[in-house]
Amino acid sequence: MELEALFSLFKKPFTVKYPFEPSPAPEGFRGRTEFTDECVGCGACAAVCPPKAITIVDEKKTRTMRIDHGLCIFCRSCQDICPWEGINLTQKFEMATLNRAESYDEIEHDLILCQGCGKVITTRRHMEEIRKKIEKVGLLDKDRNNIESYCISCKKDQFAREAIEASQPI
Amino acid sequence: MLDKMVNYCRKKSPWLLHVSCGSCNNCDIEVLAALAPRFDVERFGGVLKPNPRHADIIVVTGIITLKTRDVLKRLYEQTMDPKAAVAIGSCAITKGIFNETYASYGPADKVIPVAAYIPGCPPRPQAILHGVVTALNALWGE
Amino acid sequence: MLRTHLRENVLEVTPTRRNRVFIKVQNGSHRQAVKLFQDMGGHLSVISSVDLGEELELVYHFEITPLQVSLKTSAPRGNPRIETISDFYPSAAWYEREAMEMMGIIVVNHPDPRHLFLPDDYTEYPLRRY
Amino acid sequence: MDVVVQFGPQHLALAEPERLKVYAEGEKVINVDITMGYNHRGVEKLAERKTYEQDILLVERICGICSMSHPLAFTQAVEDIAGVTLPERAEYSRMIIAELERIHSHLLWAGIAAEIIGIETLFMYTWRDREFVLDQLETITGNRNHYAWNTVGGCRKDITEKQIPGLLTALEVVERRTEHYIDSFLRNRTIRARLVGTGTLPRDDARRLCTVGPLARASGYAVDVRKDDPHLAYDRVDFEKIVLDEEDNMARAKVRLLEVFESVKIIRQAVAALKGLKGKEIAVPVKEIPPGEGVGRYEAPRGEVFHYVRSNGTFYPERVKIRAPTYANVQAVPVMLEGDTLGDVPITLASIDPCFCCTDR
Repeated sequence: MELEALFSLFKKPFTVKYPFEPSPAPEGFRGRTEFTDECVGCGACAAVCPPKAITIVDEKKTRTMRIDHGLCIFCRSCQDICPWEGINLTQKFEMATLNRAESYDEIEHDLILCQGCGKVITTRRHMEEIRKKIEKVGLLDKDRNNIESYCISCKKDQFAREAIEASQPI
Repeated sequence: MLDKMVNYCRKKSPWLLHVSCGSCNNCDIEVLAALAPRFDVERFGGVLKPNPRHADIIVVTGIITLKTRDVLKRLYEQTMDPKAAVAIGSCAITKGIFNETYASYGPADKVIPVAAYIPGCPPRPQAILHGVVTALNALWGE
Repeated sequence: MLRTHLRENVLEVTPTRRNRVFIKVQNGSHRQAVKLFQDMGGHLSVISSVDLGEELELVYHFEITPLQVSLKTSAPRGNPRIETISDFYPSAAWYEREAMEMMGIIVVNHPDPRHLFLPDDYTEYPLRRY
Repeated sequence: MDVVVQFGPQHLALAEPERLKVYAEGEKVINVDITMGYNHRGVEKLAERKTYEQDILLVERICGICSMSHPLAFTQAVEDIAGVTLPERAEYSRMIIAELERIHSHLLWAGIAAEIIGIETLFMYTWRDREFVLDQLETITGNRNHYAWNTVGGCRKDITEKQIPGLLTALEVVERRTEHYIDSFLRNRTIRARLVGTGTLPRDDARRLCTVGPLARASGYAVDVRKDDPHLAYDRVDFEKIVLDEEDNMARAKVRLLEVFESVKIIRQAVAALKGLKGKEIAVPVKEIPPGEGVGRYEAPRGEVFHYVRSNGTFYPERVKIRAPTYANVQAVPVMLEGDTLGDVPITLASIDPCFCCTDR
């Protein structure tokens, strides 16, 4: 122990000089959760979040997705589930705040409402991405271009109506 | 003038009272780690004091469980003015992952007034240092 | 071997992976089985309580190297009385206290039936499902 | 029944809120009454309301120091029900994180014990060296304590080639420093005076009270789940079960510090094995969990963690029962303290490495 003390005299201090010098988090650190521009607003992250820190509020024609940093447990479930890389855990860790109400991250999306009943279908970006995927497979029906502006139950109704009309003897 | 001086002195020696109110132990350990050689809160004059009569800043961790609410309240009352409470970790701020539990009264600011919040599960010791410095600056001037 | 000792009291034996056997016995005869395990040098891991709807079940997890045995016994919901085993295993006392406050099982002849985790004035049984 | 000394809930020697009523006759302790529940968060009930994947993150937050052991036991139980066999790479990488956790936990304990008996220098030294391990955990898993490493059927992340050299250097530092600590514990007169002969737990009592972990092993009761019921790749690596029969506080300190070497040995072998398993998968997909019951056991730093999971075929478990090591060990405290002096209460309580947040859940 005496030797230890002697050696310590000539060593550099072990203490980091943190507030005066940056002390960056390593790569892959699970820090402040933020939405990126890639987010399409599908809501998969909100479904898996263990503490339910991501909330979705649909109001008129906009969807607001909000992550509460005070509730988040930084587990990376949302980042793992997101198919669009729309949410990620950054390396920022300095989140201390004096006002609880301002510690959140938010993103807004336009909504598509059903033309039949006015219910929310999904966000515009999400629908565009889905269209792209369907086009790639080649399943898109060129004739019914506006089919996605109806919700599922209205779509069923419409399909049934068309079928009945088509089967009517003229 | 005198006020300024007193505040300056207070800011240079914030004594911390650490109250664990049903946390997963992790924030407690990170608070202790902030006192250990790597991060060393004593650079800013911070000392961990188990006695509420000596403390300036109360560091609260954990959801406030059924049994610890009265303890926290009493400790806050016993602390001398001026005092401030800092909530560390998701549990103390909003109950975090335990937010649906039957065994809690609510987050720390439901029981005592909280001056600063440090999110994280657990926050890095650097984040705790940053939070304590933020709280000090806000309370007793830059 | 347990069958020879307890005969008709054994209701059900289900082996699982990793050397563990779940044995269900009739309420009341679990003390005999526990005594047998104690003589064999068993180690009591924990007692867990399960709400089955009409019945409340206690599961005693033992480790009798190399075999691991989980002994189950149940009591009807209206009158959940199960006799204590804390005279064989002193450490069972705390597990039984937990079962009493969390699930509302009445452990007969318990030496210290206070609340363990919950406050003394808490009257509900939080772990009941139905 | 002369004096009743109250410890806690807010007390210098206890980081966690727990209450001890010590009945003493003069200086001699007669009986101890422990009140639990200050940390009770209702995890078992919460687990019934979350899916299995979310439960892994929930049980991780039972305890900040055993935050790898609880998920390991839980996933073991769930994988038992689902009948999944883990890929080999996942087994080894889980083992590396778990053993790193054991090292940092044991060093943490050595520091706390030293602080309780009044030697703050040793506390500072051990906590300094603990940071080397935590740095590695931070770079590998992304957080210093809660790792979010497991999923049902494997791991969520992989240990990359780039992280291994840093890991091996940290192990070397820890190994060298632990030798120094063993030396200090054995030679320092103050430490010896406080630890040797206090808090005795005879072997028969250890067996009778069903104690687990280092407490049992220091009393000559050889229980170690890693050897008795090997999970992961513990049957493929070479390490020793440390059993001493001195039965006092010093033996417990020795068992813990000697176990650090065994952990270092295990990690070295696991890292070597990982190199031979390049490019293999780290997780198998699990579609559904059938109805059934499963039991998961793992040797946490403090002893055996026991999880009992009952599933009913849905996404949510029907019952999760968690037994943390301290739950079994803390019942031995009255026996250990009987006949000792009041001054020995904090160190004897600390010698079981109490983790009340695990116990209360």
